[in-house]
Amino acid sequence: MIFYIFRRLLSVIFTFIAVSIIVFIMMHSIPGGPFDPVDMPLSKAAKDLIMKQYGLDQQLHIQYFKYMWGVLHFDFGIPYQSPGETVLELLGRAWVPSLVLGGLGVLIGAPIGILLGMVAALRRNSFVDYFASAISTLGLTIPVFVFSMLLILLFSVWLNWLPASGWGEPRKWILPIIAYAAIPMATYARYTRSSMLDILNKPFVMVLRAKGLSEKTIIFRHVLRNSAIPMVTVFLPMFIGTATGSIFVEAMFRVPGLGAYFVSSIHTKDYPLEMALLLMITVMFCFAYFLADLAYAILNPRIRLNSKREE
Amino acid sequence: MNIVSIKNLNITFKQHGNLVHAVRNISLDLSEGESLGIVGESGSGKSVTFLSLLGLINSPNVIINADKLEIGGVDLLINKKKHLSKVRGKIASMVFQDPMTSFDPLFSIGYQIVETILTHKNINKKDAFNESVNLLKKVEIQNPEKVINYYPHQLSGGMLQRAMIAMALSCEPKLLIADEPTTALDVTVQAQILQLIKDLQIENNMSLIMITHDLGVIAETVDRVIVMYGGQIMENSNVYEIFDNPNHPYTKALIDSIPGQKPGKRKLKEITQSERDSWYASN
Amino acid sequence: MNQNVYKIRSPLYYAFLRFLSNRAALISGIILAIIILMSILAPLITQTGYEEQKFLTNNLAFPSLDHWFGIDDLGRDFYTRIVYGARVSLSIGFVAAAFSVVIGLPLGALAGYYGGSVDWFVMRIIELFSVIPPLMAALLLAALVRGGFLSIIFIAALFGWVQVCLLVRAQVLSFKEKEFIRSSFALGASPMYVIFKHLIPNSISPVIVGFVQAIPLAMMLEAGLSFLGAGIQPPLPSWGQMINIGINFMFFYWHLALFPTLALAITVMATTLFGDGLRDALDPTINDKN
Amino acid sequence: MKTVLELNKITKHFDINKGIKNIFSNKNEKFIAVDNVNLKLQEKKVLGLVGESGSGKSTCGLIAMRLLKPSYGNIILENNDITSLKNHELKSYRKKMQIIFQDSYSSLNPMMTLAQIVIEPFIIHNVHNFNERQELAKELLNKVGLNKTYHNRYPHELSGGERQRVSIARALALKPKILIADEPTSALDVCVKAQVINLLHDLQEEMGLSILFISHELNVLRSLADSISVMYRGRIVEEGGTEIIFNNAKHPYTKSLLEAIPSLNPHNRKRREFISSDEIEMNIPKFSINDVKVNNKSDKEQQLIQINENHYVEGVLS
Repeated sequence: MIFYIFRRLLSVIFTFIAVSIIVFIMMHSIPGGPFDPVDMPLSKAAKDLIMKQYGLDQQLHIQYFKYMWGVLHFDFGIPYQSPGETVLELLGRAWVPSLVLGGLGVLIGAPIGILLGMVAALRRNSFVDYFASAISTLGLTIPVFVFSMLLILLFSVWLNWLPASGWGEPRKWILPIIAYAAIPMATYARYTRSSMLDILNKPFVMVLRAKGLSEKTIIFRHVLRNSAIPMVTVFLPMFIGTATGSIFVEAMFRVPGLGAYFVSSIHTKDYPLEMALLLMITVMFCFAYFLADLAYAILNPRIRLNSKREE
Repeated sequence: MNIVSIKNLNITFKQHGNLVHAVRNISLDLSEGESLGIVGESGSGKSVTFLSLLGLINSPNVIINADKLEIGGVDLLINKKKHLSKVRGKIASMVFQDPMTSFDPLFSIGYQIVETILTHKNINKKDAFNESVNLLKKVEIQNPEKVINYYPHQLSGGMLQRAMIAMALSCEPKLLIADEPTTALDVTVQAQILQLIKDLQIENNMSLIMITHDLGVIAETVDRVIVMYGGQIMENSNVYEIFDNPNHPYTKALIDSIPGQKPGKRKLKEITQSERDSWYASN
Repeated sequence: MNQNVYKIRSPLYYAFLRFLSNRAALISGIILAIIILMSILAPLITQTGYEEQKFLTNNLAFPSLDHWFGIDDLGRDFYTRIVYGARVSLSIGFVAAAFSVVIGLPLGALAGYYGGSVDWFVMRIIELFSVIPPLMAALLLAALVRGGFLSIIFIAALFGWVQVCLLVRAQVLSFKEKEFIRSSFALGASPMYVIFKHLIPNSISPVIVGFVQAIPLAMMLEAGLSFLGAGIQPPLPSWGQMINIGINFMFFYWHLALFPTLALAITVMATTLFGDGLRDALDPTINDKN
Repeated sequence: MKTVLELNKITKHFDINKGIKNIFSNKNEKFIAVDNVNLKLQEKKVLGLVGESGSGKSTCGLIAMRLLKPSYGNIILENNDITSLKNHELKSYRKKMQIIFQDSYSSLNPMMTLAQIVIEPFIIHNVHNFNERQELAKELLNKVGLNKTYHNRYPHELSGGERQRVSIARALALKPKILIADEPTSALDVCVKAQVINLLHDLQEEMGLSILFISHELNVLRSLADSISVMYRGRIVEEGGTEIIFNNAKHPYTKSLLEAIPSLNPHNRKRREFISSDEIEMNIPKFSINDVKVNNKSDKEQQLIQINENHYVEGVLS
């Protein structure tokens, strides 16, 4: 067991370093620097002073090692756009809206999706089945910013029930949360439906019926338990993906979350913020997949109790 | 009193457009304590007949109609759901072909047997657990206390099949239906399982329906034999009749085509397509 | 088997029959065909080029009889721009999907066939791609290559090949164990013979499915990047770009936001449903519906 | 009697953990599938190789066909050792030896017509021109009882028995001397099984084939095999003429196999005594030197003791 965990941790570190190198090189090779005359009319001398102060005049690899050294000590540097705080403080502040809206989106979307998927699997070819399939297809095919646009047009522009944008009092949260909830709901609806159908066609379900178990017991005690395993392993990566904010939803609804900061950090070439954002999310994805595999191994007795067949 | 009586059972499947008649007006009766063998090639409808008896065919496009369909006195034609729950697992229970896929992989063997007992008898969990340990003993599984907590993937095919038999007998059913119980097992294990089923049948004075394609299994375990082909019954007589002087040509052909009966390398009897067409159309 | 003339039916013929029976896929296939036709015949079915600002006088006019989708903020006929937008979106989708297959197919086949270190290496790359947040990385890349038609295709292909590679690898892995591969080795066939005569012909379905499923992904990525201003640069019309402009006029001139949104949604949905239909038809083992 | 194919001291280990992604234990156990097996296939004879699942019989078949590398031991095909030949060197030998499998569906490429499948051997060894190949394909399909309407049909349109005939036709295309049949009839229905057995019977006589017939059904081997080797947990425990094995088997495992065959006569039903695997290992037959053929090689290696003209048993020589 430890051997496996150790191997996975090694691959997480390897990925972290690989991503950091790739991103660092890409970032710095984007033409133009953070303090170009185009953005800020600065005299040559003043610009050199700032570059020196942020260490941007040094050679690329030295900058990289200095940066990584800082990362080891949890010092992600100072964001250029708001020098008053450290990158970590900014991220802490910026993550709240993404976490709240994205998080709630998943926590609302996923259960509805599971419910829809279950009913669709049990009431095959009924109205609910077609409705669930339609919802899941729509959710997965329409890009999120298109969906947000339609939400705004419908609820803000024409029906005028909800404010179109902004972050603040909860009334403004409703539309973004619906936008966030679309993909988790659609994914889980389709996922639950196909995994339940798969289990329902398995031979052991017929044996359960032959034993005289009621249909209800079979569904809730056996079928759900079996189809839960794949669903659990999908949840964490999806949660991370949504709770770190989506660039589109935050752009459409003017939410000052991680996505918004990322877009602005690219335009202003705010290297420390950009690096920190990308690395943080990448590491979180790594751990998400790792914990998902672990959960799968623990939940599935075939792997947990991996012993030879008893003669 | 007949434990099973079926009259003119017809089963048809709707497969994209055309109708497939899997079972064509089958009638049979089985008295208490009697063991009946159903033999036939794959596709002869032998399994479908009894799966439909216990309502285990749940595909939407199947049509089942019969004049009479009764198990242990329970009429399964009228309000099937309620009556079926009385029959399944209590009056009649089933043992299936592939033990490896007949258990829920996420629950231990013990749990799945206790679950069956608790469905039909309202006794507390502790007694149900002890009962299931005894059941495992009854089906000759060594150190049942340990095996009861094993998961299906930890047991061999033979052991799992014994556990399935134990599970089927957990509520003292009057009828045991075994659908090709030993086909997926090795020859030596098959002989042990067949002997076990035979002993348990006599011990509990249970009626047995043994569905198989292997005439050897028939010769070893049952008293009466029904030969099925193309969804119809070709012959229905006691086991000695079938082997000593089979009267339907299909039964004769089945017996003659079994290899290894006489010493020395020899060719076996083959069935021609024209013979098959004539039997299919016959009754 | 009756002796009369027996119609020879290849497995693909039955796949076609299964596809026809899937109504949703059929309808979306037709819609997709219409959109493709529309974008090819764009010059014929539109009055002006997508750049001509001939209607500055009644700028931002609402949809009317002669201007079905109205006029946009720069006095151009909006219907023309939407039609040309289809051309951009579809061409990026198809070309990027083609590149995804060009990259994904060999890698998938090699990883599946040779296994061992080749497979390990390919899977580590795929792991790397699945861990980096796709859109953020795409944005970074787009900024690097200053947007534009070819660079978007490059980025879309970069993220599209993973799907095709996994599909082909899974198919090759499952077929490699099949006995007909062993038989041809037993006959003395060389690995190359086995790959080209047996493995690739049997991998048609994952390749087609991978290709068709890569198209909507590429379209969505293009629209997303253009929406954020890092994709297709004006004056070349792109639905994502139009949606971005549409937001600003959303409250008063709804047509600027509605039409590109609907266009993108319908095209992407039609392609996805068509892809799903193909997948179910080509691989009947996945019994999803009935 | 000429030996056309010989497996000499063949051994095969599989290590358990490399296969499945083993999370919970990293100790590396070795599983011995085949343990020091010697087999001799005589010319124009059928050698039956019987054993239960997991006895390693199919592994022997794959090793003999050089589809699986043995961990130890060598394969001698018509007196030349082909154990470590490279692929191109091996190619000419491939023509002499062919294999058919149990799962008839997965032994035919679903995307190819039956004619293309049967012609494939000619393409690989590029013999005959296009017309000859079509003609030969028709002839081969006819020989296995599939008339010309089957010529360009696809595998998914055929029944199990028909598909097995096609793989036999393909195997015989290059007129091999040796055919390895890995349980070809196990998955077939009784009547279809009889047809395939008869087909193999005729082809064996007509083409002078030597067949290594691997099966877990002793009764199938009784109607087809000249001699039978019994495999148990990776090793050969008994070998001899078919009727000798059937009538006076000596090894406890062979006896338990024979005992387990259901008799086709309800009159002689009897209760059987079953012995466990440890009991089999415990009472391996013991023989004293004098009442056994003298030419037993005394080297410890030789596992099987010859107890009479065509009968070898695993045993202890005291």
